[in-house]
Amino acid sequence: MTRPFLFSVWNRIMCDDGSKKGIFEAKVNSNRCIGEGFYRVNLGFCGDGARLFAGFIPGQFVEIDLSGAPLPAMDKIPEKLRDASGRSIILRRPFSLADVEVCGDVVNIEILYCCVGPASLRMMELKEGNVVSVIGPLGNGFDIDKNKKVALLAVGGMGAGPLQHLARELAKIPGMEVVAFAGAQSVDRLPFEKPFGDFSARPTLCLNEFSKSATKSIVATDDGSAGFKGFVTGAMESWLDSCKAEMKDIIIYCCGPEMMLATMAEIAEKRGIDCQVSMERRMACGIGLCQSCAVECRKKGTDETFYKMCCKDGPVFDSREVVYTL
Amino acid sequence: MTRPFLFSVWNRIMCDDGSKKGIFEAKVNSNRCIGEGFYRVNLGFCGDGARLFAGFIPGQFVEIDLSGAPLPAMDKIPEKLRDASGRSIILRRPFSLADVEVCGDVVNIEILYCCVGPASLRMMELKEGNVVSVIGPLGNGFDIDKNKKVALLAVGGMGAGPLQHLARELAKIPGMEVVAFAGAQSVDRLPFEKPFGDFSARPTLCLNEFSKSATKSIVATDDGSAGFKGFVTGAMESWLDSCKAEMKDIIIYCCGPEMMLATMAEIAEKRGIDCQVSMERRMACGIGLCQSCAVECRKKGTDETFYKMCCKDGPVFDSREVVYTL
Amino acid sequence: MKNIVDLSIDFAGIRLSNPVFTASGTCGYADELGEFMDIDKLGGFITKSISVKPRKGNATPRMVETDSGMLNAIGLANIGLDRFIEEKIPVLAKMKAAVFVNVAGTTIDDYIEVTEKLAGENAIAGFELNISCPNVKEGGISFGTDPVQVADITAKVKKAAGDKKLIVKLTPTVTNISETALAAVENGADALSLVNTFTAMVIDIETRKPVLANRTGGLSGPAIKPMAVYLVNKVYNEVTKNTDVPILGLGGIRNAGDAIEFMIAGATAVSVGTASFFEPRSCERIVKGIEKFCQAKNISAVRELTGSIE
Amino acid sequence: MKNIVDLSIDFAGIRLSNPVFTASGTCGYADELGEFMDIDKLGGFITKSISVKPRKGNATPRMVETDSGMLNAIGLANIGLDRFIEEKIPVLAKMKAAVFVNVAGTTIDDYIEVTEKLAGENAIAGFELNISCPNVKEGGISFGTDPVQVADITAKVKKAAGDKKLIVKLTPTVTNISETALAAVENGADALSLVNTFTAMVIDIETRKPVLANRTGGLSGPAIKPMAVYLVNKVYNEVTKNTDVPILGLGGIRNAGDAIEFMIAGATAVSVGTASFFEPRSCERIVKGIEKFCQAKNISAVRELTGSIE
Ligand SMILES: Cc1cc2nc3c(=O)[nH]c(=O)nc-3n(C[C@H](O)[C@H](O)[C@H](O)COP(=O)(O)OP(=O)(O)OC[C@H]3O[C@@H](n4cnc5c(N)ncnc54)[C@H](O)[C@@H]3O)c2cc1C
Ligand SMILES: Cc1cc2nc3c(=O)[nH]c(=O)nc-3n(C[C@H](O)[C@H](O)[C@H](O)COP(=O)(O)OP(=O)(O)OC[C@H]3O[C@@H](n4cnc5c(N)ncnc54)[C@H](O)[C@@H]3O)c2cc1C
Ligand SMILES: Cc1cc2nc3c(=O)[nH]c(=O)nc-3n(C[C@H](O)[C@H](O)[C@H](O)COP(=O)(O)O)c2cc1C
Ligand SMILES: Cc1cc2nc3c(=O)[nH]c(=O)nc-3n(C[C@H](O)[C@H](O)[C@H](O)COP(=O)(O)O)c2cc1C
Ligand code: FES
Ligand code: FES
Repeated sequence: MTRPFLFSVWNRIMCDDGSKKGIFEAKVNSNRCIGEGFYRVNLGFCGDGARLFAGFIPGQFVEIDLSGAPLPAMDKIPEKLRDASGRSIILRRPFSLADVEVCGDVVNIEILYCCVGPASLRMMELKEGNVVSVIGPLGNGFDIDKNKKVALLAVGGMGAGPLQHLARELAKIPGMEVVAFAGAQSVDRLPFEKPFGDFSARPTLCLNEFSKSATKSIVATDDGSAGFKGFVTGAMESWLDSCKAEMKDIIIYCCGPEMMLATMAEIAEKRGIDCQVSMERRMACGIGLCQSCAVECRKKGTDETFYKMCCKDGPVFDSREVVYTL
Repeated sequence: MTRPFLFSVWNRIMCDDGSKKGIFEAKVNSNRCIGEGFYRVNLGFCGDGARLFAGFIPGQFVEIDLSGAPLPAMDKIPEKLRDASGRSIILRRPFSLADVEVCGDVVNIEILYCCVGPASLRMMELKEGNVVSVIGPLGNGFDIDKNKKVALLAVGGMGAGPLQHLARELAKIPGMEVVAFAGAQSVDRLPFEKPFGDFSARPTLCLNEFSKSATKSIVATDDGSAGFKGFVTGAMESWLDSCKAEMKDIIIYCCGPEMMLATMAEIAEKRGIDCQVSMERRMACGIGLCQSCAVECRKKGTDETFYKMCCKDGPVFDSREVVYTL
Repeated sequence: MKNIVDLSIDFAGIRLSNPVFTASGTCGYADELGEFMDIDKLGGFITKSISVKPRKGNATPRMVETDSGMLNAIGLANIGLDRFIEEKIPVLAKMKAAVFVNVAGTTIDDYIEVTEKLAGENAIAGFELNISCPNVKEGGISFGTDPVQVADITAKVKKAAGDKKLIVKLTPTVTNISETALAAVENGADALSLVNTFTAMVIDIETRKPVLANRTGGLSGPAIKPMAVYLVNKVYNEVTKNTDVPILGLGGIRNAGDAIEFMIAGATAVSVGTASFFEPRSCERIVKGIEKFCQAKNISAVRELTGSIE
Repeated sequence: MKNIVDLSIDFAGIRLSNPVFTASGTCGYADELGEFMDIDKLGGFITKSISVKPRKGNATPRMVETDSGMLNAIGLANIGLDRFIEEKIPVLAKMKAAVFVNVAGTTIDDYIEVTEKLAGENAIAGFELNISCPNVKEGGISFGTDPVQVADITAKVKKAAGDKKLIVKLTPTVTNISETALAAVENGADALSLVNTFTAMVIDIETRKPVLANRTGGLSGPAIKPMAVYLVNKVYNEVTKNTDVPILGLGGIRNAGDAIEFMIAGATAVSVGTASFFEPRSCERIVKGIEKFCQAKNISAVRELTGSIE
């Protein structure tokens, strides 16, 4: 993959000391609940942090220290997370960005997150004015190929964040058709702000977050409570079946559960479509020190495999190189 | 020591299930800084908690769970506490009460505290409306002897809290003269609200917290920056030298560093004055389970010693029975 | 409608209403804990260590907190055998939970004496042999690290215990815990209790002195849990799996999830120590939490969890 | 005016600018860490374990967080000796810190081969012998628990190391660490590094499977600090005190206070592992913090701290 250095907004601006990432203090601008268990937090950077984050590429991520944040009161913690919530955390946590906004000297980033354990529960309690330590920008991010004509986004779970960010950047490319496929078990598990657009028409331009960047979005729910009944992968296949573009002009970007990525990779392979997947791994450091975040990859043209590091070599990989862990 | 059950305000009111202590959720009413590193937090109880805390005896204490509270931002933490502040805490912390106020169905308690480590630093960040888990009332508390005519309070450091509480109760006894001796290294280390009263006159009724309950207070500072130059023990000795009351009519109540308690115990012994000391120990539980909080005591009339538990048998002891650890 | 879960277990031939025990030395003789929870909700109760003569315990400070844990060096402070029989046995007799007396000593004869004197008490179901206390100069852990000594003391105390059950409590600070576990099992242990605390030290950098008067102490609490789970699983796989000797798992348990983790690793029952200090209702809550978990997962009997690791 | 503190130490005959090392396997080969701090501020640098052949390491997940700690089962993933010499030695040669190559293998010959091949490199000051990794099936910890094997491997690798220094890294999971420490010292170890991680396990109660693909992993981080301090102090008192063999203390160090605690316990220098993951500037900050502490306490040379426990 080649890095699209031509895109001015993505140009990596360096710190005074020349480094491309750093540890910064960010101020919490807002933190709000957008649905049961889903939140969006907005963090502001100034100085070197602002300069580096202005060049943030969709798909890159940050590592946030939440060890000093308060635990929510027990009655705010979902019962099944209560036991785990008491664990004392020391490690930072990786989060992708859903948005980056440059406002003069200040750069604000937005994270879409879901409460699943001790760190993300603590994140819920961040209040306007709190300060958190953030390491970033980290990882490679999605590789945008301007020569493609159609970009399909396969969104599962918290993949909604980075793919919203990506959609906005793709929309800037003249002539690029962008369609987002967002899946969840049921309509109330969709990590988007309510009210949604009109679900009844399908396919329909219905998720506000995507329609803002003029991106069509198609919803798939396992139970059929909204949009296409079935998986996101099914929704995309049926879209592809009736699509007129040549396969070589299409690119698929995926972010979601590994199972979805694996299926998406198969579909892409079968149809000869380029596909990039954003992988998740448990990360102790996020910066290449610990080798925790191994992603098994194929050595081209052989059966041999080796490990790449999700935090440094990823989190975005060519869908063909990954050996998925299911 | 006999428990002054006659005093109606101290009557232990029992929980519905008959127990005399319990675990309660308390709401933070306020939490404010009263001097560098000194704070007063006010907590409100209702229901069973209110009923039990209404009967709180001066010198008793509570165990507060601060493990879920946030760590202050690094720049708010004094440099020499920064390393220790990162420690993940699991145990509750013991705190005495500086005040108990019954307001209808609600009982508010006030704690005077000082930031010395990870738990007390977290306490600093409690905000109005936060909820904390509190176990109490714990320990025996001071034993008030109505037959005495003069009560002298020797206040060192955070001993200011419980002795303020005690002073208010003593002031209710007709004919009881109460004098508080408060010591610190220098005037800015006195854990009282500024502005103080008039320091120039000595001895003088100068600390607002004590004057509220019509208690004379005498300040001693090691460096002479206010009041008597020297230790609290010296201030009290010179007061005793010019005092006209009979020694058997005097009682001394002490709360402060163990060194001060030991000197006070000697003074009391020498002059034949009754003296009660409130001891501090590292406590893992505060409720008699762990045996962490051993206080070495003399077996009456022998050289033998044994351990009493500070949390259950104390924290208030007869000054003669304790073998001080210096 | 919620399905009914059978929480009872068979523990070395004794039927317990549920698999949750208090850990020795962390719940006194039950009176204090009783102020906070219904102690009849316990499956088992293990007393503070009892020795022949009363022990004052170590000098103060005896405790210091560490990251997600604590060190203690109580030093087996206890009221001694005679007062125990006189004052505590009558109280323990009223408990519904199976009561095990934790026995400590400095010589094998000490252990035998305590065990023999108590073997006839109806109030107790059995003994827990403490050969793993790191906080006393003689006895304690020194018996527990050498398989030959473990074998010897287990056999002798088992004889003294008559028809009462004998749990042997092992120390984790050995090269291969399966060797000491096997020595105990082959010499009559009816159950194994693992683990006791890990030897550790905290130094005050201002005074350059160890914080504990005893210099070293035993580390307990959530910090040690992953090591304890590993050791339980190791002993289960290598020693007890094909026997009827149950493991009482402990070390850092503070909620139902932790307890279930120990059971999946191979424990038949679990003990709660340090967690009772900061949440005196822990044991009761853990029993409830285990029940809820089993309901949610359609597990009809809690004993199915034991050793169910994949 | 602040007094000047001599932060330099003599470490097995090598003069280091300060007593702070990175811990093996937690700072790669220095390039990544260099993005966050000035690596020339380090006293010593220890590489990830190097084996003769490249190693892929274990399957994923390789890491799981625990209370105040983490388990890893990386499995000595490394680029192998040849690529190390070709790609990394030139980079390491530019470092001001003394560089030690951590050596791992499955047979004694493996260890010897790596050591011999690197013994002539000017870029390196010496070796750290990893006979304490709990995350590989063969080799690793199996060499480190038996004093006889420790003696044998130490003597042989020492010979292979020529005039380079040899640090032997010990495992904490033994009954008596002084025995393995003594075996190393008597057979030519120039320094001891303690401790490596503690074997541990986390089970996912939903799937009933161990979280780590390798099933078990090594526990590191603040949770283990009090145990590591104890072991350093024990080996210092029982083995190294009256020798000129320094101890490199590690296990849960995350700030200057922790580092000083290890030095007071008996360490001449300290290593920082897990802390660099959540605060990549830890090493640099610790060096500064130690200096400030010495200034405040009027300690003119940091080496005075070593073994100053009362
Ligand atoms: C590159 C990257 C980008 C991410 N971006 C986002 C984002 O934008 N929004 C968001 O909500 N989350 C994101 N995540 C996931 C997020 O990091 C985890 O939800 C978070 O670490 C959970 O921490 P916790 O303490 O709350 O829960 P934990 O107790 O750490 O974990 C809760 C559950 O999630 C699982 N889990 C945790 N971390 C991972 C992981 N990395 N991979 C697979 N399973 C895991 C655990 O097995 C456990 O069952 C991202 C992860 C990565 C690696
Ligand atoms: C019965 C009782 C009543 C108390 N009342 C008050 C009060 O009203 N206001 C108040 O500010 N503090 C009070 N304390 C002290 C308070 O409990 C400690 O300051 C608190 O536990 C410190 O916790 P930390 O995590 O902030 O610091 P830690 O890191 O736990 O301790 C910081 C320093 O204080 C020392 N220390 C901590 N606890 C104790 C102890 N119990 N005895 C002796 N030294 C100790 C430690 O050695 C360490 O050097 C009381 C203690 C007891 C036992
Ligand atoms: C304060 C304290 C006192 C203890 N006393 C004893 C004891 O008397 N006998 C014994 O066998 N174990 C004793 N232990 C060890 C515990 O029973 C238990 O094995 C250990 O604490 C690990 O469990 P935990 O992490 O749940 O506390 C004690 C532990 C603590 C913390
Ligand atoms: C992710 C990770 C990888 C490690 N890899 C190695 C290694 O390759 N060789 C080795 O000797 N020790 C290795 N260790 C052990 C550390 O060097 C150190 O001994 C241990 O983590 C304790 O220190 P800490 O608590 O500061 O991390 C590793 C530790 C971690 C956490
Ligand atoms: S998370 Fe540490 S190397 Fe990727
Ligand atoms: S603090 Fe536990 S017995 Fe007193």
